[in-house]
Amino acid sequence: ADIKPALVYGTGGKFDKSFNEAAFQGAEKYKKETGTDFRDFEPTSDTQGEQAIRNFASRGYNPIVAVSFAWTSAMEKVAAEFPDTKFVIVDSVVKLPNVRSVVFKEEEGSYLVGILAGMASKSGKVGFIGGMDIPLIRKFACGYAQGAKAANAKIEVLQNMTGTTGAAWNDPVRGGELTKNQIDQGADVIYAAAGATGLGVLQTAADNKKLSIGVDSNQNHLHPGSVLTSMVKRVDLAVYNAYKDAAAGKFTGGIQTNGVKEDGVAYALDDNNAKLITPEMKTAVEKAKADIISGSVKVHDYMSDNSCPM
Amino acid sequence: MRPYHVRLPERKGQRVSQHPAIELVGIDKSFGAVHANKNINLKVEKGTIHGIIGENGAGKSTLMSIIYGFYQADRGEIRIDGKPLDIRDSQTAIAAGIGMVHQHFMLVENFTVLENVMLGAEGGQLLAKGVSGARKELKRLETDYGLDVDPDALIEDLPVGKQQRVEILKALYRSADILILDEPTGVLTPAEADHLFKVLKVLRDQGKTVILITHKLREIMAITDEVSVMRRGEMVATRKTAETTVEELAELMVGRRVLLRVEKGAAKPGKVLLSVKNLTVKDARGVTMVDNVSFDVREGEIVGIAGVAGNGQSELLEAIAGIRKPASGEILLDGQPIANADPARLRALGLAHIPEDRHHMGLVLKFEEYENSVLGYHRDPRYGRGALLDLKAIQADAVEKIEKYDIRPPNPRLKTANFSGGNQQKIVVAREIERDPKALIIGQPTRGVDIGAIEFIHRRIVEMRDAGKALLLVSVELDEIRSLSDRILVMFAGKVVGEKTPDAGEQTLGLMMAGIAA
Amino acid sequence: MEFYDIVVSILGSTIRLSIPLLFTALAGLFTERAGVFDIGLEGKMLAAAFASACVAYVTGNAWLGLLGGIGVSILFSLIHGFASITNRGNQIVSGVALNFVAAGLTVVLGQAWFGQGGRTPQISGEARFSPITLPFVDAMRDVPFIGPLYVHVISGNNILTYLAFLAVPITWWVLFRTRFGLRLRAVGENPGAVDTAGISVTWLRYRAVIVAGFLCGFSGAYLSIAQSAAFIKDMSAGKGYIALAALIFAKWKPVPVMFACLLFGFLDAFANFMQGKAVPGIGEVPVQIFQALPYILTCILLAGFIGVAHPPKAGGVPYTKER
Amino acid sequence: MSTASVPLPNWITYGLMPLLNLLVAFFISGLVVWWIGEDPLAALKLLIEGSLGRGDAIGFTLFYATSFIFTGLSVAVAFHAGLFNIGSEGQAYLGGLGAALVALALDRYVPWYVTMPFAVIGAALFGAAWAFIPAWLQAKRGSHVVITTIMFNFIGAALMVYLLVNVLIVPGKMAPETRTFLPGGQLPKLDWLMAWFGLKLGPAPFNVSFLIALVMAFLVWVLIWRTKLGYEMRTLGISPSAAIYAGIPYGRTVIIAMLISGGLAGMMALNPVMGASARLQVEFVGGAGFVGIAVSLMGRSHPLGIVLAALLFGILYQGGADLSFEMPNITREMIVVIQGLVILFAGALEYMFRPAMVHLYQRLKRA
Ligand SMILES: Nc1ncnc2c1ncn2[C@@H]1O[C@H](COP(=O)(O)OP(=O)(O)OP(=O)(O)O)[C@@H](O)[C@H]1O
Ligand SMILES: Nc1ncnc2c1ncn2[C@@H]1O[C@H](COP(=O)(O)OP(=O)(O)OP(=O)(O)O)[C@@H](O)[C@H]1O
Ligand SMILES: [Mg+2]
Ligand SMILES: [Mg+2]
Repeated sequence: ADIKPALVYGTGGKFDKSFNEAAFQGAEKYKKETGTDFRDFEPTSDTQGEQAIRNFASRGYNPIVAVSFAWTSAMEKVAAEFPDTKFVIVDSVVKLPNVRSVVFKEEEGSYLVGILAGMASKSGKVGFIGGMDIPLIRKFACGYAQGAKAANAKIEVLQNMTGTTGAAWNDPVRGGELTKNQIDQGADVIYAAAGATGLGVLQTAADNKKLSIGVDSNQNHLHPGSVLTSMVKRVDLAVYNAYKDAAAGKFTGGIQTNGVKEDGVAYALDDNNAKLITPEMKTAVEKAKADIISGSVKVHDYMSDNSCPM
Repeated sequence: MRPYHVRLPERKGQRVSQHPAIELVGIDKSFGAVHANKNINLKVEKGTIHGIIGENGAGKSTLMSIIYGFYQADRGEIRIDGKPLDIRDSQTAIAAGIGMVHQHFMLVENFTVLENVMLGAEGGQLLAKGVSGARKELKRLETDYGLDVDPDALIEDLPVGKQQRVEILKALYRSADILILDEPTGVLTPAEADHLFKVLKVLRDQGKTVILITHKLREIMAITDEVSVMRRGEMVATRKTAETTVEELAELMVGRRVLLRVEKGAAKPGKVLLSVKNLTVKDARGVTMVDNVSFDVREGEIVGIAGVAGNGQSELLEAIAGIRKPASGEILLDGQPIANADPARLRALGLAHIPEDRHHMGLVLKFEEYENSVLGYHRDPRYGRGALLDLKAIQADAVEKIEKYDIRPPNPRLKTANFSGGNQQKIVVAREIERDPKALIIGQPTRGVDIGAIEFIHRRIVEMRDAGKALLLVSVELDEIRSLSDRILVMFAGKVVGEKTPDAGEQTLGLMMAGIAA
Repeated sequence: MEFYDIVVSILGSTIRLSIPLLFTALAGLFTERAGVFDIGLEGKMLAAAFASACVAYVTGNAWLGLLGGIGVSILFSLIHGFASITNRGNQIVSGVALNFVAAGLTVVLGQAWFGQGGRTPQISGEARFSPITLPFVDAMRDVPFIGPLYVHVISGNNILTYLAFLAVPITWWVLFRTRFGLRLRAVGENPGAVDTAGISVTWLRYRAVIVAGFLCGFSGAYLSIAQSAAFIKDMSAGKGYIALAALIFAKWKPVPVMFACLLFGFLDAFANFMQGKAVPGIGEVPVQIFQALPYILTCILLAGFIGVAHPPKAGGVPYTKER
Repeated sequence: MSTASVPLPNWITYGLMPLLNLLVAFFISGLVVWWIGEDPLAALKLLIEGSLGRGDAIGFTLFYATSFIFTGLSVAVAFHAGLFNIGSEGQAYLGGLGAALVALALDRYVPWYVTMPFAVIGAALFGAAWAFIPAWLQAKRGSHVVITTIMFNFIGAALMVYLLVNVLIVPGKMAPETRTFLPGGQLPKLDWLMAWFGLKLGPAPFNVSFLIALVMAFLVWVLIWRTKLGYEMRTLGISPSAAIYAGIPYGRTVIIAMLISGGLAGMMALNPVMGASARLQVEFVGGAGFVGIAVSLMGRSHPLGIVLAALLFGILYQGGADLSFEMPNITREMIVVIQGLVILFAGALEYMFRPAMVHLYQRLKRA
């Protein structure tokens, strides 16, 4: 069946080279494959998100994907107003029959890149820079720390959050400054889970000839030779699958959890970072991956009890 | 620009060329609706001191500022040394050898004397180059004219007399050939004024031309070679000083022969109503403006305070009116101490105040007339209940006053700015008198007001006296003081230097005002 | 980490964070000393950041980027001048208006041109001012005490940083040792004195706002093509106001302005450092306290509790001769 | 001859000149639209349709306008007393705290109409409190209220973020915001009012606070032109020296004017916090405080003018959102540009056309 897909981004903006861009890529992929065009919108403030979702719904768009937890309450409202429209929310849970909630096991992907960081670090110190200080980002941090410790029990993990409001996703200057701080403190691999702020992290790491780790999209190409790897979160698949399922009449509501097993989170390996990943590192990370899938390694989810054992 | 100093040859009284130093032809200037200069023609001969006199608001400052390029005339021509010169800005005027000491000084207060003198004539992009030259030049001017000031003193630390010296030095430093002084003696002590006149004479004898604006006929007679008279924007006459008299000039200035004598009977003073004891008032800089002044005003009398502007009268009035906090001393109204009361409370106690400056204080020019008719009394229960104003009552009240005082146009809804000066003054006078206060303090009641209105206002003031009120009158117009007051106090340098009756001669009072005799 | 290393790290961060403040506050120094209040510093900085990033991206040359930033910033200054000098409008209103125009226009144009949500593309290489390593860094590295300071604080900054510190003595020299400076200070105190000295008040004030535009161009370029590598919407993030606060804090004097900017930069750096760390005995100090501190300090100063700050006397008042 | 002191009739000063200024602002905005390669007329059409074309569009327009009436009145009241309050933004932010605390405390126990008066008071009180320190500093220490209110915007933002992130947040929730108010803490929508005009409000959050805004506009009119306090404020605003002469206490009048201004700004929070999202969120003011400056300048500080200007800005905000939705090339920030241009032309350049007007008017009068 023909569908009229729509996409609402988070406030970081479509081309954040990260989370939102991944969503865009998913929609683009669907468009390329099927020729079905989509409409998208970049809200720049919280009130706009709700209006955008509603605008799409009232204009007959279906399905409507909203990425970012920021639209949770907006989605709760609008999805109830339009029970016949199919909605997808990413990174959050909305319990309505016409809403599919896609969440990721970020702790697992972060664990994998944590292992790589732990092995790549010469100083025994690795860093983490988060965007807005929310449980979701602490979840990234916690998984990362577990992975780094698994690779090197004596490793020290430095952690900083950029801020406490939405502006924290969009503050590369502060991101860069925090990175420099961590480098000064001895960190030589820094993982950014901070949306567009991460661009500043990666930039500063490259400027200082240190390693960094990207997030959400594959960011290895941004500074080849400096980005160790990226924790890829398949937001693109969430978007792509939503459209495909809807077109095929197979759209289902409910919660979808994507972990390493579902290929929802992964570490990125491509030409840009092939030289940085030694065979031993590759072996170790692949083993960890297998262990997670098999269940022999269980990565603690920060959000399960709002605490991190590290 | 000319080099910053060219020493002129000594040319005692000799004429270099036959052209006048300045010639004005048909100068006309309006500020919005105010026609400040009307078709002015004037010749100022070289090497002379030329006086210009006229009442407040006659347009003297405006005319001088046009010559100096500060304002631009709407029409007319300026000729310097016989040649027409288009003076678009002060730079042109300075280049043409014109210097001006403004009525309100144009000095940068937190600069040193040297910096002020150099400003605009620095002698190069970098200051360092000019500074030593400027120092030397200042030194020379100091010895030549006896105009000594410390070049490194900050302006704000100097007394006004010295500040004026800086202004004169500024002009001389730019080697002005024509020096305009706008009311220079208003702020000077007699000794300082005498010194200034000596300097001016030296300048004239060197061949420079001086234009001197003043209110004081004594000064005109003492120093000028020629004198021109302005009245209401027009140049009414020019005379050789030697061929005129004070009486003639006075008549030309005000446009009538003798000042109106106010019809009034003898005063019947009652008990003391307003009493000032050992009052001292300081200004914002801490300079003592009123110095230990004491006097009483009784019911049924008008006490006039005479004095040269700036001798503390304004501050005295403001202190009594509650606008300025006295530094020490007592003020009693009907026996009650009021030295620390605010204006609102003073009004409630029955003290009304006609301020010196109606535009600045007495009126809110953007208000409609009726709104100004209650300024200061707006909290009176007659004009509203509770928090609300009763606009109907206020307007009715305003209409009543308009009729009684013949305020024109008789429209309470007209913006106050659109009334003429005289009518604006009537609005203030009506408001303050009609409240039927116990005591009334009055500053410059008729400044810039036409003769008809002056008469009217004077009559009201005398009526108040006859109704048994206590009135304190401050005016720089000695004639006004003499014709209205029952007793005259003379203020000089912040002190009351003596008390006279109105019969005291102008001479006597003038000397007292100059601080010479008591 | 050694205590001294922490100090060095924070100092390095302080320098980087205070540079945009320093350029901007010096810009404000020029206009406000000339009697033109400038709330619009924020907008000029933002507009310059955008223009610098655009030009640098297109030409691939950081210096051209800087030039572009300066040009746009001066244009904004001229509008401010036109409104507040020529038309004698309210200077504060004009500044506020320009802040809005800059905040909006940068995003509108950025989105229209690059389609990246108001961001410019990332710039790299020659299009960016990169850190410069000063000579003898390697030799100095092991010198105790001075070494780390030289390596991490003094060396390793980009050229604009050094220019900012150079701008301080130059500003001082211009204001207090040149004819232009004398006149500029005079016109902020008493424009009448300047006018009657035969100097055009209008032109003088225009020159002051142009200099301010020039300096804001540097701060904008620093933000987008030195400190980071792209323009991001609202990237000035209130720095213009902090610079204004620093200017007041420094009582409109060049060298104190530098120290005030360093202080405010330090507060920011220290807040970054303290983030997530607990102070013994107190616990974790909320970063918001550090964020608010410059503003609180400025209010305390304005209240006259630590020495009264007298703005230039004629500041904020349009010069009119005819009422 | 200088034209500054030539009087012009009110219809020119208050009608024609603002209109002219507005037109120029719009014209330049049109040029910007054209510059980025879109059709300005098509954009204008979308803007008007998007703001006035449907019931819910009108609802959103009025929703935005409600906020702007409050902040516009806030700026205007201070302005009449000669104070430029740039702090409405921060005062509104704090006002949100006041409203939210009331709603959180009462929503379980009482219906909305009982909560509302307390919320109005709470919002006004907190807004006024945030204006108090700058007011006091101006009144007693002579610190310029423009600078201090800017500073207080930032201090207020830091304080609110701290409170939301550390104190008011629902544990475990991502976004720093309070819990959702129960209906007892929400202001109902004005569907019935829209229904009078045969319009369907739909999801637009147009709510009771609009009526509160209109009441406040009326009260401000009474305050400024019908009360003794208003008379004193205007005197002080036009001529501080005349105010001293008239015995109007400077400090008291400044502080009261700023408290009223801050209170009005604080009340703005009722609209988004209790009328729309039913919770207190970070940055919920979203620049409405600054829009108030434009609204007040545009409306010549008169409540009627402010209501009209607020409607205009409501149209811009809603229409602009719709426009950016339809023409993704024109982002929402376009309205920020227009807003800036309106402030520039209606505020800083308000007299640009005056000399020309005076000449034209004088020629007209002569003819
Ligand atoms: N800048 C101005 N703008 C508008 N009106 C002005 C201006 N300067 C002077 N006037 C008006 O022009 C008229 C002449 O003023 P001017 O200052 O020339 O008088 P004056 O003779 O010097 O008076 P005084 O003796 O009081 O100094 C007055 O009505 C005054 O109000
Ligand atoms: N400050 C002002 N602002 C606006 N208009 C003014 C102002 N001063 C005067 N006018 C206008 O100029 C006209 C002339 O004013 P001016 O004070 O010169 O009158 P006048 O001829 O001296 O009258 P009077 O004899 O009553 O003093 C007034 O009627 C008024 O409309
Ligand atoms: Mg004069
Ligand atoms: Mg008159």
